[in-house]
Amino acid sequence: MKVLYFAWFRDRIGMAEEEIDLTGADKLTVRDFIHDLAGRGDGYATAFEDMNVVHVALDMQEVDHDTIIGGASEIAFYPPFTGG
Amino acid sequence: MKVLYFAWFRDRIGMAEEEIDLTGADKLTVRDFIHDLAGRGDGYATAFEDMNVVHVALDMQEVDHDTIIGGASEIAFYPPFTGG
Amino acid sequence: MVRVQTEDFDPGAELDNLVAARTDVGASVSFVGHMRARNEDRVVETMTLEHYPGMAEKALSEIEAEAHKRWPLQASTIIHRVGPLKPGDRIVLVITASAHRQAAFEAAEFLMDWLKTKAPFWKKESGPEGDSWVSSRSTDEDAAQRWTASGKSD
Amino acid sequence: MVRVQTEDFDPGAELDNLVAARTDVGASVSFVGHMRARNEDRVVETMTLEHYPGMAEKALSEIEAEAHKRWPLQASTIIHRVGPLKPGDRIVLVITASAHRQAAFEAAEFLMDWLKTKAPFWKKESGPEGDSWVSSRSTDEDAAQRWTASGKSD
Repeated sequence: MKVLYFAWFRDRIGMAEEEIDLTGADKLTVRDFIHDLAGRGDGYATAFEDMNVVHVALDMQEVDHDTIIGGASEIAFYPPFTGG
Repeated sequence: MKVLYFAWFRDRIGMAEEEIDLTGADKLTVRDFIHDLAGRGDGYATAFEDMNVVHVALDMQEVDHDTIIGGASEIAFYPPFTGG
Repeated sequence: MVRVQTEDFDPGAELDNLVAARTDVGASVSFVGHMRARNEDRVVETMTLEHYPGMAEKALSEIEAEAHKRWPLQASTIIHRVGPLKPGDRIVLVITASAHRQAAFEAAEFLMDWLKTKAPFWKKESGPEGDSWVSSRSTDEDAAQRWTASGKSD
Repeated sequence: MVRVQTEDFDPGAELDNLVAARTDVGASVSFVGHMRARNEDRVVETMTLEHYPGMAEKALSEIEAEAHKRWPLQASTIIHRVGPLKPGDRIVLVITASAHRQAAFEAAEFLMDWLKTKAPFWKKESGPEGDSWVSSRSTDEDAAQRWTASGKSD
């Protein structure tokens, strides 16, 4: 699955996107996946330390942390929007 | 005093402005003056038949019918505003 | 800045004039009133805007000053055309500039509401059924009223 | 019409594009967001707008469609710039066109409120004290909330 990081997620993790092989995505929630990611290193841990500001989109549709990843081909992590 | 007529006041009275000599303006209300004008002919009578839509400005300041004309040098009659 | 004129105006150029070389404006709202070919069920071929010269400019300046008293505006523009207009023509322009969008939006709405009910302009419509002076609308009165007493701005 | 672009836009030309050759538009509201040299107490030399390509356009189109569902709009435009911007630069443009002014004003406010909270754009400010990502504002959340449930539009 393609994993995208925006704004300070990208800064902290140190890359804009990566490819991660997911197994059991039909049972894995966004929250489970965040826990897996947070264990990948210091940058990830810092990026995901405050779950209140971790926003997630599956295939460009915003979802909450309880959503099952399922067949999504792209997941994106980003802080609250500040455009306009 | 310079008397101005706008919109359908001008159409009904048949002129945009006229000069009228006022005596006793320090005691004359706008309402009194309207009654005088209404007696000047059919056009005037038609223009002033519905007092609810007779709006008045003295020296470019909107006033109500009870206002004393006093030292004003210009009086204007017009219907409700419809600009914008 | 307030202007009453027969010529057309350029909304983009007026906005540029207002905000050019400023770096304290965060939001601008430009309202343009356009002439429609139909008003309610009437076909309108020409609309003629009449005004009371002198009082019109004075009323617009007072309305503009009132907006600046109520909202933190950095600048504003009011332009009202007079004379004969055709469908599609621009009639009126209001621009408000502020640090934040809420003030800009509210002040622009306020300017339009008050301009419609407190500035000496009158519209005459001409169409296939002849000429007629436009009646004032109670909805415009209601819109103007909301800015007094317990209005939205409080 | 929705666009995300690095280039500047011309508010007057965009308004012309929207209303040209139409005679059913009576009111247009154009909102422009401008970059300020100061945000709260910080000096900002450069503001960099980042977006999620694809999702940004999708979100803006959905927000625009929602506005057309809620108000009788004849046309609308949303343009959001991305990339580095300098003080005074234009950031975002929203135009709404309707027969009457109330729909145009409300829809423009709605588009800005939702765009700020529901479209994937992020601002980074750079100044003498370094770079920092702009925090979301609770006032923007509140502004967006008023359009749901018992909002102003009901």
